Amino acid sequence: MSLLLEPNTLEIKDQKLYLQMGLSDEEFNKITEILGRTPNYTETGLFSVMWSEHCSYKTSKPILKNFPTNGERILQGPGEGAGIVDIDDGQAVVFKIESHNHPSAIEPYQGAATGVGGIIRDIFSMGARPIALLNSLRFGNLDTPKGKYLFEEVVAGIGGYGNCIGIPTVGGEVQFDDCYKGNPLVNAMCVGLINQEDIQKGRAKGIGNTVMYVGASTGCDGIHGATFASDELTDQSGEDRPAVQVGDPFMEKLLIEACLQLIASDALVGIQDMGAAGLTSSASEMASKAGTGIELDLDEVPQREPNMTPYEMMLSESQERMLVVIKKGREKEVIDLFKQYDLEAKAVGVVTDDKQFRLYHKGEVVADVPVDALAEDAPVYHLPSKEPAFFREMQSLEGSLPDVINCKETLIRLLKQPTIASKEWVYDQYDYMVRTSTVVAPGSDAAVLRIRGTQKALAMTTDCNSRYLYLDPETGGKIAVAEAARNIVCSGGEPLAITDGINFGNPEKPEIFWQLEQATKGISEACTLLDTPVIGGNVSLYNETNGEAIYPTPVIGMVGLIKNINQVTTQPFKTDGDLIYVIGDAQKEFGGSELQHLLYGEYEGKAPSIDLDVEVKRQNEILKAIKAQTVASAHDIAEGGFAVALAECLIDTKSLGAKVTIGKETTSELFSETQSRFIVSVHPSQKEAFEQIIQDAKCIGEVTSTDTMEITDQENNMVLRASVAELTNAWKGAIPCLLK
Amino acid sequence: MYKIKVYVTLKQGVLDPQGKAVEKALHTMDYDQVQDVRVGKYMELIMEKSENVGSKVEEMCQRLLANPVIEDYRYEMEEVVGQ
Amino acid sequence: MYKIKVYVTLKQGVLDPQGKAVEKALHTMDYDQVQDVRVGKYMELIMEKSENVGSKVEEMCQRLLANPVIEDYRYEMEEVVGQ
Amino acid sequence: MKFAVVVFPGSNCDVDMFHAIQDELGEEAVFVPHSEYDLSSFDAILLPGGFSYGDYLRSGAIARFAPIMKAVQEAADEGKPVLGVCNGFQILLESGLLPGAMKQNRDVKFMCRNVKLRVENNKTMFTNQYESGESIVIPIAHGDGNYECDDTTWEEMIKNNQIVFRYDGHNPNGSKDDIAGIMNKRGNVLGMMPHPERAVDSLLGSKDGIRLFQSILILWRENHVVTS
Ligand SMILES: Nc1ncnc2c1ncn2[C@@H]1O[C@H](COP(=O)(O)OP(=O)(O)O)[C@@H](O)[C@H]1O
Ligand SMILES: [Mg+2]
Repeated sequence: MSLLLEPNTLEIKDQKLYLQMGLSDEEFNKITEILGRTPNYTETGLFSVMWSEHCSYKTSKPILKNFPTNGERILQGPGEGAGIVDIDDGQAVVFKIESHNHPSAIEPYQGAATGVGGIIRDIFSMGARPIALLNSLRFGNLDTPKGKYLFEEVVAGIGGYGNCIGIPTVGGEVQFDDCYKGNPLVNAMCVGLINQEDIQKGRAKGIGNTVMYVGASTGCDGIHGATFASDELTDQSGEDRPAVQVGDPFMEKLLIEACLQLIASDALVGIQDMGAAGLTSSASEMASKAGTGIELDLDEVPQREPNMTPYEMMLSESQERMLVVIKKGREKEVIDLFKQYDLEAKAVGVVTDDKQFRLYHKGEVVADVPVDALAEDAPVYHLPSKEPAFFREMQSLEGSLPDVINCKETLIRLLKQPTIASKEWVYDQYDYMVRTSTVVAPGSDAAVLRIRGTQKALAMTTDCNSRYLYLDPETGGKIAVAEAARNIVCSGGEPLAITDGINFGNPEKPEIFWQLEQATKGISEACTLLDTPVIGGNVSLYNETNGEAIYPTPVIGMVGLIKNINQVTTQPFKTDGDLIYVIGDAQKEFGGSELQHLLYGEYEGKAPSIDLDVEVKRQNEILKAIKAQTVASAHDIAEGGFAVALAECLIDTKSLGAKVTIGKETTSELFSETQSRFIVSVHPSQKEAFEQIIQDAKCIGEVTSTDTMEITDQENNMVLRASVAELTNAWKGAIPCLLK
Repeated sequence: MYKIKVYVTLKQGVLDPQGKAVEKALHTMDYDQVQDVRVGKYMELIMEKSENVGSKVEEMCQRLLANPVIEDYRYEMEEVVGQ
Repeated sequence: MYKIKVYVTLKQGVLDPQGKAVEKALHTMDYDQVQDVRVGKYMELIMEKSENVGSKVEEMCQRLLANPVIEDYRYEMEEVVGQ
Repeated sequence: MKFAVVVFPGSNCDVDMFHAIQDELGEEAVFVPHSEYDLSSFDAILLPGGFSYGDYLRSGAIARFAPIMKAVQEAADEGKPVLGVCNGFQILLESGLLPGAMKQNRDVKFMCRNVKLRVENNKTMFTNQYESGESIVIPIAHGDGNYECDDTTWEEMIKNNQIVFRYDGHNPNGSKDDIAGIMNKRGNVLGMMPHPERAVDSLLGSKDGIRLFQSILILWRENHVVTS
């Protein structure tokens, strides 16, 4: 592409070329008004990416502002690269989740890999050492070659990046439903550790300071990625070639080490990664937040291809790049520092006092716009919202009891459902042990990492059951947060805060916008009651294929603090003779359940209800019981209900079994997905102490050495009897078998 | 029987970290004459003789052997005497 | 300027896991005519014109581009007009 | 005893190796960058796992040309213990310090899990604290662990007792003769795919790896006391 081909201002205006870049007529007019003239091609490009939903949150802002974001431990809420939470002793944990859905739909390996690379940069740009990765994935059912291909390649891409860079991938979740067939979801989360004194913020402060570019050179890849992420996928999306980038984890590994070393030096003033909208967003946001301006000389930008235009350079989303502002006169030091890692640092601009974003190319000014206009003044839309008729209809349905004929066969079939089945096939491909701090590996409720040199550990998880949100977004939103917290609590952690990955359809449809409102309302309420503020997140809208939206999928990433490593608890039963307790009663709740899907092939009715006060009380009690060292194992009851959860407690134990008695209504007792329930095992010596703390825990049986799961009813009739081996085979064999 | 040789290379403009790493390594080994390296894949397939081999190969390249989003491919077919 | 095309393949008799995986995938996609797949590397090098290009390339293959313990290599050189 | 932990660009188990030596073995460990030329002040050389140079082209292929590798060769020639784990093993193969080569895993997937190993030769400077035939649990985490060599090399290794570890029971990656770790003829260079440095603390599951480092230390102490 050469400059000569670039349209002039007149053409942009008259032929409405801005529409192709994703700007509306009104937005274009507003830009013209701000500038007092028609923008040129490069400037139009700058606005189009900065005003895209991905960068500006123009439609989701009014909703996100309702999230609770403050708390005693919160050091940094939403608005920076990532949020930060105090974990005592001058230390803090930094985490964030980010989506890479659209790129992954088109080039699953690289799409997923670069998603991981991007979120890691968000973490170390805050000054933190990345210590763990998690992910949250959604695919269509594994019944087509394309579906299998997407799943296999996404997993390989996540592993490929994380393994190479040497950050353990310690947890995540995968759900399969056909609404994700054409639009898989790939959300990656990164957790970092920092000393509070080292916290960095992306600020271009100090007039006259030098702006430096570090890392990989800029190519024509990923141009308009942010705009692309803010649009629906169509069958033609494969042609959007430039929106796909290739990642280089090796380069990023060097970049992390070099940047963390730079952060320790007082030459650094500000640092930010070049994520979505690359050079444009990092430079303009850093200036806007600092109340300064920035001038860049684009001839100095390292370029991978000859004759790149300013438009291409500014919109490129080439990976593994960072922008840093350093004290004037310290350039040489920084260049030498990066050279040690075989990386180039290049001075590309200066901080100015006029709050303008000014770009030079071949000696000419090619763009000159107010920084705030780019970073702050994007229009905010209050979109219309409408409750869908579908919701009323679902709410009006009387929940009925599914017809289960053979309990054992039903359980085996449930264990084989890919959403329930073991994800060992997935995490076997992730190096979850590197850095030798993973105390609880994938496979239990939450992953746990020790913090070297302390008694502390961090528990972390990602969760969301979007079927509940499909039926009832508010309730489903609450459940997503509550479930994440349950996983943390079952591992012995105190939930600290969440990051959210909001994945929805096209918000311009009032019914979708309504889902967004309801879901975030539910999340806010749960976060308030569970005292887990939102410290950051990501919004991915327009997740639709040929007009069909995905289920609303607000993924919750949660981190908890374990003050004493002795309190780490896991889900498998430990010892023959331990007592098995269940906390919470099963109700006849099957809306959105695995059983409903298994038997009827669809989800309908009401989502399971949730009483957040009960939830909070139970979680507090369990944590108390764990801290009092009365609990041998703990596991929450989730998809598939009690029977599945009990099976999960037996798998990977050393030949243990269980013998329990359940209530009258066997189908509900075994398979209902009633919320706020747990299975806990307790050594007989701790019986009294435990029951003192959790008074409504019901002892239903004990752990045996028989290698079988036996469930009887009140009259001592056998309801279900299965060997742990057959349960294990069904559960572990399912995904490999589906991929054959 | 056919022997098919498939060559898969990254599209122009797509980052080739592998090629860059090899190039750098060759430079440190003092092969300064090397100006550019691109790394791709080379595959050999043996296929039974059948009518539409050409279109099958084309299809396999599109669907599996290459990812047309970031890769180019080309192939050569030659008839060989079966063992 | 020279353009060198280097082909690296696993030695005859050395089992090729990647080839086997591709073969299996093609079979599940119903390309039953495929009888064998071998996967190797294809590299393109651009080199400045110099006297002993041939022996340099030979050396580079031996030392870095292929691992002679399990791999074979061959290459083609062609003179191209520099940009 | 002073251990060098060699760091190549892209090494990522260097820190784990360091902690295993310093915190669990209680000896001195020092990071030595790939650009150094001298290892003479060290008593043992450790090449850690990771993805040196991104594992581009072939794992270990580029690292082999790093300046430090001459010093590693010298250390090996002097008879010092040289241990390569995972990527370190791959580098030792590529550089010819150990025979054979590595291919992609049989299933062409990266795999991370605990595996059972059988100690085939406990009369080495790396395994004298294990029983012969003992089964131990050590994690693996690799994509290219499918060991390959020609039959002559293999017969030679068997004759010289160079096969130190085999996978016990299930062979995860398809390696020839279930080989998980081999040493040179002289017995002072060991390469293994499993990560002993990840199995030194019961908090993380297994402690079976610590005895490998203890073996090196104990033998060194014996010789050291005798010679000095
Ligand atoms: N994509 C993934 N990556 C890593 N680990 C995963 C992934 N999916 C599931 N897991 C792990 O498998 C275990 C079970 O996951 P899940 O069924 O989602 O549990 P829960 O219902 O308790 O949240 C967890 O330890 C989880 O971290
Ligand atoms: Mg759970």
